[in-house]
Amino acid sequence: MNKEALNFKDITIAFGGLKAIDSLSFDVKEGEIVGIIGPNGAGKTTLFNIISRFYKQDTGKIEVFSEDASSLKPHDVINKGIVRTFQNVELFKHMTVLDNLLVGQHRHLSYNIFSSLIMTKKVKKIEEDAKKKAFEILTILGIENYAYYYPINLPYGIQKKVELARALVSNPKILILDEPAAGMNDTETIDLSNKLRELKEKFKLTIIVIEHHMPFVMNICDRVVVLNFGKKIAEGTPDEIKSNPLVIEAYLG
Amino acid sequence: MKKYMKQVILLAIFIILPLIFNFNRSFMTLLNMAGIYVVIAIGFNILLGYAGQISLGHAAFVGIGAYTTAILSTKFNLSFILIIPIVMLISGLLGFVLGLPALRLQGNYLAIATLGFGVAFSHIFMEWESVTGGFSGIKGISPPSIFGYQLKTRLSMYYFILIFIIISIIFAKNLIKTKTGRALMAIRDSEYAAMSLGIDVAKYKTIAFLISAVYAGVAGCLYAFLFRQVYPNTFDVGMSLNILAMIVIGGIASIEGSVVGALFITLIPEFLKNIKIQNASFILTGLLLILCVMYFPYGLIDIYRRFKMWLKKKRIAVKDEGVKV
Amino acid sequence: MLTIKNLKVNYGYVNALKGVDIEIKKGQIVSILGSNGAGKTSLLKAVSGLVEDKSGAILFDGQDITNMQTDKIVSLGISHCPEGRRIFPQLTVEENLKIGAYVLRNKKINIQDEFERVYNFFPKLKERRRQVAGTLSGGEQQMLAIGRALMSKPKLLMLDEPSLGLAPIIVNEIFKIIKEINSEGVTVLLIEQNANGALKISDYSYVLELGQVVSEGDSRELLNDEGIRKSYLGA
Amino acid sequence: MKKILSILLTLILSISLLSGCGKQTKTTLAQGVEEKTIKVGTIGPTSGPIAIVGVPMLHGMQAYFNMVNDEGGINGRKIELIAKDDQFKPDLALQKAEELVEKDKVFAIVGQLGTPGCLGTLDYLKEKGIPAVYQGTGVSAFAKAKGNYFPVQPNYIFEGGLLVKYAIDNLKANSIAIIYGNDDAGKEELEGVKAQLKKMGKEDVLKAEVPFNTQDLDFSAHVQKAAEVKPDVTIVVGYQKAVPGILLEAKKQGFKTQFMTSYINADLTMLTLAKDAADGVIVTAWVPDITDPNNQAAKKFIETYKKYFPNETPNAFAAAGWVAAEVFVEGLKRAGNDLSWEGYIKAMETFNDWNDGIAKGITYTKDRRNGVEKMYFMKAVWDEKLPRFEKISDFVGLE
Amino acid sequence: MSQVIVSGIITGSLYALAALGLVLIFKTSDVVNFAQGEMAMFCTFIAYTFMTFIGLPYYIAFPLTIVCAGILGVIVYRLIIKPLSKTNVLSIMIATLGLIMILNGLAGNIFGFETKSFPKLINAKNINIFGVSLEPNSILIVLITLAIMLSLFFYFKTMEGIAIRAVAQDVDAAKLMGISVKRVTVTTWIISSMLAATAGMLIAPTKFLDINMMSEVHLKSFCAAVLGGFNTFIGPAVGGVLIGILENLVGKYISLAWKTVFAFVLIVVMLVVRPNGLCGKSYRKKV
Repeated sequence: MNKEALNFKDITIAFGGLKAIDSLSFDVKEGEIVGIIGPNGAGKTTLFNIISRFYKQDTGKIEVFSEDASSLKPHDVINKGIVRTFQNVELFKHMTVLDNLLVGQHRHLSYNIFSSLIMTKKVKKIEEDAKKKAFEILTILGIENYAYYYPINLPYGIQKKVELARALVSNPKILILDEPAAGMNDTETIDLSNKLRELKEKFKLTIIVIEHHMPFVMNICDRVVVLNFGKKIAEGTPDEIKSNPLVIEAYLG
Repeated sequence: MKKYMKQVILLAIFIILPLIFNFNRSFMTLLNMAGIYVVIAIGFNILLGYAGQISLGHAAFVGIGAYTTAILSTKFNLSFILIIPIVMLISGLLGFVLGLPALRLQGNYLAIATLGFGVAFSHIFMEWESVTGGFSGIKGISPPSIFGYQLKTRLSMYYFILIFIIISIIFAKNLIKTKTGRALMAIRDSEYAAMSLGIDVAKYKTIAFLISAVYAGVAGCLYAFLFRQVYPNTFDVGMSLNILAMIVIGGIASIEGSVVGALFITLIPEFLKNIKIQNASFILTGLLLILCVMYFPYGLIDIYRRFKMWLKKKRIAVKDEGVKV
Repeated sequence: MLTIKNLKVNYGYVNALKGVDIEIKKGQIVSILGSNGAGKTSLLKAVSGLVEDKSGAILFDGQDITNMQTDKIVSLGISHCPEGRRIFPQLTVEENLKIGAYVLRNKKINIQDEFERVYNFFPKLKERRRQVAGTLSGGEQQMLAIGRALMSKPKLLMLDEPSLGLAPIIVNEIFKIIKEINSEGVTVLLIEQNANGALKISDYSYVLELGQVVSEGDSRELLNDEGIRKSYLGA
Repeated sequence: MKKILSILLTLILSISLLSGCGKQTKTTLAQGVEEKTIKVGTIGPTSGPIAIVGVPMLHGMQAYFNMVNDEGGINGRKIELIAKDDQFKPDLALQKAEELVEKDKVFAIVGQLGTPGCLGTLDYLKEKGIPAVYQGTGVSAFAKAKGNYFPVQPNYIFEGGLLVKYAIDNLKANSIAIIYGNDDAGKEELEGVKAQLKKMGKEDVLKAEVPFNTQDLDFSAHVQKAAEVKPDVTIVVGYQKAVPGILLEAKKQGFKTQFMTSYINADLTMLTLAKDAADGVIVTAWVPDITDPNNQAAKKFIETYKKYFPNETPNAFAAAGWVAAEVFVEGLKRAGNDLSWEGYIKAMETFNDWNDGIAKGITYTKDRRNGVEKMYFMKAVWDEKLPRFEKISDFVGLE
Repeated sequence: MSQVIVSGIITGSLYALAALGLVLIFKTSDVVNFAQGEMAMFCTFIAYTFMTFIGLPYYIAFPLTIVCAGILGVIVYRLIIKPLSKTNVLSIMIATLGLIMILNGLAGNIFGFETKSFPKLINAKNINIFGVSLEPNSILIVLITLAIMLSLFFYFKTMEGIAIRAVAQDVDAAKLMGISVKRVTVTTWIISSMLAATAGMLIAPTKFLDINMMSEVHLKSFCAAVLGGFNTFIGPAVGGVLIGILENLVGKYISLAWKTVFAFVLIVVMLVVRPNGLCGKSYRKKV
């Protein structure tokens, strides 16, 4: 329980002279759900993009399960067990929900391109298994009916769930969620937080989540990190955060 | 076996077609050309339709395939069994090279880079006389022979090309159903999401260029075997644009669409030629191109899809009850 | 001011609205609540003419605008601030605001006054007026979107999820400004996911579910309604 | 399933074997010759960009055949011209040739236009043995083809030699530059120039070889390169627009030299485009000046062309089409009623310094297929009111 | 050296001139109008017809042709662009490929296939500056190109100009501003068609008038726009001049036969170094 899953050491990144993240350090323990909150432009999504290696930090280091992950390529991040969702839902629009989930299993499908061209028995078997697994996850999230739909025809809430399913299907250890509750009403949000807890237990996940919806954050997070102008201004349990005057001034109002 | 009944029937039709109608030689030539374009179009659709990478220099790969074949056949007297793998290798290599700028460029910028590649190659075919024979090209390519039987007639070439088309279709279909194809589509739809799911974008973009280049190269090889001569101005920007038009008209991101588009563009001037107005086939082809994108924005293959939809309409209507919007 | 009668909207073979009646009186703030996919956005799009496949009647100041083109509707005094802000990312802040006053271009109105009014509401925008809008933070973009909608001197301002994805402190500020705008005489139609906030500032509310109005009433009453609390306020 | 496949396979094999065995049965009259008509085919780009050349040439042919038909035809047979469009593509040209020969069953291919197309059909037409009269290209390959091939246009290698010979013998040039298009014409002209210089032992006279791309727009670098060697004579070879472009650029840069150019540009177009910059340019010609009022053959061409195509101005391409038809018809006349392919070819081989048409001095024997072998030189004169060419030499050959 | 550089600048400004209309359409609708060159050619033929067959003087034929170009723009918009406005960008681009065939074919049928000479704007003697020979007409072309660029730049700061840019960025949001998207789009087509006509009439005297006069210019103008940056008006000028000079320098000092290959290889290399063109701003997608 106390093992470190993620460790940020003194991360700084600047865009055109403006520091989006300024010497940020914090860690996430295995099995925790950590919330990251802060006003818009505080650098939350930038932080996620650094974890995903879309951006490279100027200084500092990221450790994943105590291994240095600062020099990974974006597509190698998932091999460390880290997978994410996106603020504005980045589904593969012209692929069915099922295919989206099969892409999620990309790195697990161990056959080469030549055997897939002639569709060997092995390839067929692997594909079948992958499909089965995709349906399992879809069923857990209660969206198995949409397997053959194109995301573009689905309501936003379902799209968000599909994206979550696509992340889960890759067997992650660390799940990074960027505003999973955006566009949901309070009741739906509560459902989501319950579901996430359940998933966390089931798949033994560590979760980092950005969210503005305070009830959600308070409900689900073990710990909360508050960012403002790229700096960490507070860290602690939800209750501590709620009453922290700095946080109230900068964020909660 | 029942699963593939439709395909088998279709195949049988294509096998018997020239036998029943006993097409004359010139029409067979046209059919064979169309067949070669089918192979190119399938490969190009993998690149543009599935991987979302545009290329306006695709004729260069066809040219490379054709010239490689011509040189290997006339100067080294190799048989087609040896030539085809070499062509695949060389065109694949070139596809890899062209794929490199694609790692940094998108949209129009990629279009212009590939266009530049195409223009550069048509100049090379023309200028590098010692190898390509300059404007007079290379003649005297020997026809492919199987067990001593030379495929000299148009009909035998028809079946030869048909075999390649079948292989092309099967490979392409398998590709898009599996890991590699899905990775390509994922990159097309969202590079960031693809990356975060462990897809090496650079690798797969390169693969897309490589595969489509191999398709084009093999088609070029067939071209050289069909006409048994190659000339530089065949493989120009016009051909590249033609290939693009084929898949847009046939149907983007559809293997069947590639086939339909290639046949349509190659054969349509044949049906327009009886109109006795000057320039008529040129103008009407242009007009048809516009009408096609206007009324079949998803390609001609959409007619078939819509027909299928119409048949299944009831089922879909039932299915949609479940969708909340 | 705005009367919607039996409005139906279809997207392809999906019915987004299945016959909705809504009435907005001059000077009110009316909020429309509902979960994802209830048809709220479709309602606004139908009013501003962005969807074509619709039936029923939409009357604005007694005039039938059901089948009018969007640009005509906007010039009548309906301003729609769309979901997801939809500012023009490559225009500067000032250009974004200027284009907001597009319908006033042929009238003898000094748009400088409008600029001042918007800058009064959102002083931050004045600071950033030369900046390209795409570089603004989410909260600033939302302010810009509202400011842009105000530039056309609207009689009716329609806001689609102005609080989406914003920090609580900014959400509060935005709600406050909406109230202020309303007090200057602009009628407001507000669509919100954040039912709590919306009910607090609005006079009258409708609740949409699966394309139909399932309940309506005075906002304060709805705030205390047990059913509403359960399904929308998470209590 | 296996059974069906094997049946199909045997079917395919047997039929494809059979199809190779069909042989043409021999008659005295070749295909395409009927009692009242003779079918003739032509291939050329009549749509798309190169239609600029293809359409006038086709009309030139059409005008001649119309005239012949209106006068009652040849031995009572009217000529029916079937034109196919190859869009300047060798593969399509071949396909059209197959169509003409095997489907439309024409008697001969006349006036096929375009180097790529003519090269693309060479093997096929040779194999078939169908008479091919006049190739719209000066590439030397057709002069070497012999048999059923009857080129008319002087070939570029020959012309290159002639140009340089004139430059050295008549213009006393001690230094020569050549600016050539990197296409068939340009490259063969260069070859001819070099070969002739070698023969004369004056290889060092050629000081600069400057290639240009046919699509080039800006010739400043080309002209500078040529100007650097200060040549007495500069030979410019290229199609249509490039040559006036180069002349204009030379005038702008003040490059003084005696320009010479190919018969490709022996046309008023060059003068109207380059205006005074073209003044004094020496051109070769094989078609006697069509603007010369004393030239009866040319006058007839212009009148006839205007009769059938009143909205067009007859140009050099139209004249080429006319010549193609003229030479073909002369062969028909000579063949009389022996209208088999062999008969026609034999009749064509009786051409001996034939001078009756616009083109002069055509001789065909069993192994002499050079087409026109004599040309003359003209000087361009720029005159606002009457731009013209003046003849400055008689017909001369290389020997 | 200086002569080829100056020549390159003049040729480059022709590319830039031809590219301006291309960029305008691209900026407003993400469409590359492949038929831009053919529209220029067609309009130039109209001008030629006015002058030779009707006998109008140049200074009347020129504005009259601009009007006709405007009409051509409306026709192209009504018949092709508007019906396709709901489909994707690629379809519209393919349609403009079709338009090339139609315009080129019609031009041949209507105006004939001969090459014609087209009068210059001014017919003054060449002037010689520091050993570089210049045609006054060429200088005028450079100036006109600059003037058009500047006026487009300022036009885009006006209310109507901002409206065009707004439509380019977000069609629905633009509608909500009260902008009539149809009117704005047709306006851009009219302007770009007029720009095409201007380019055609200025290019024709140097490059002669026939149905193929624009094919090479158009290809190079496309390259110029991409090289300089498709999203700016200064881009095509920079790109055009660069290509013009580059080709001449490579031709003079390296190889004339291989200069096109060199030029394209260099373009590709430059693009790889600066993927959004030399003057283009990179626009990072937010995730």
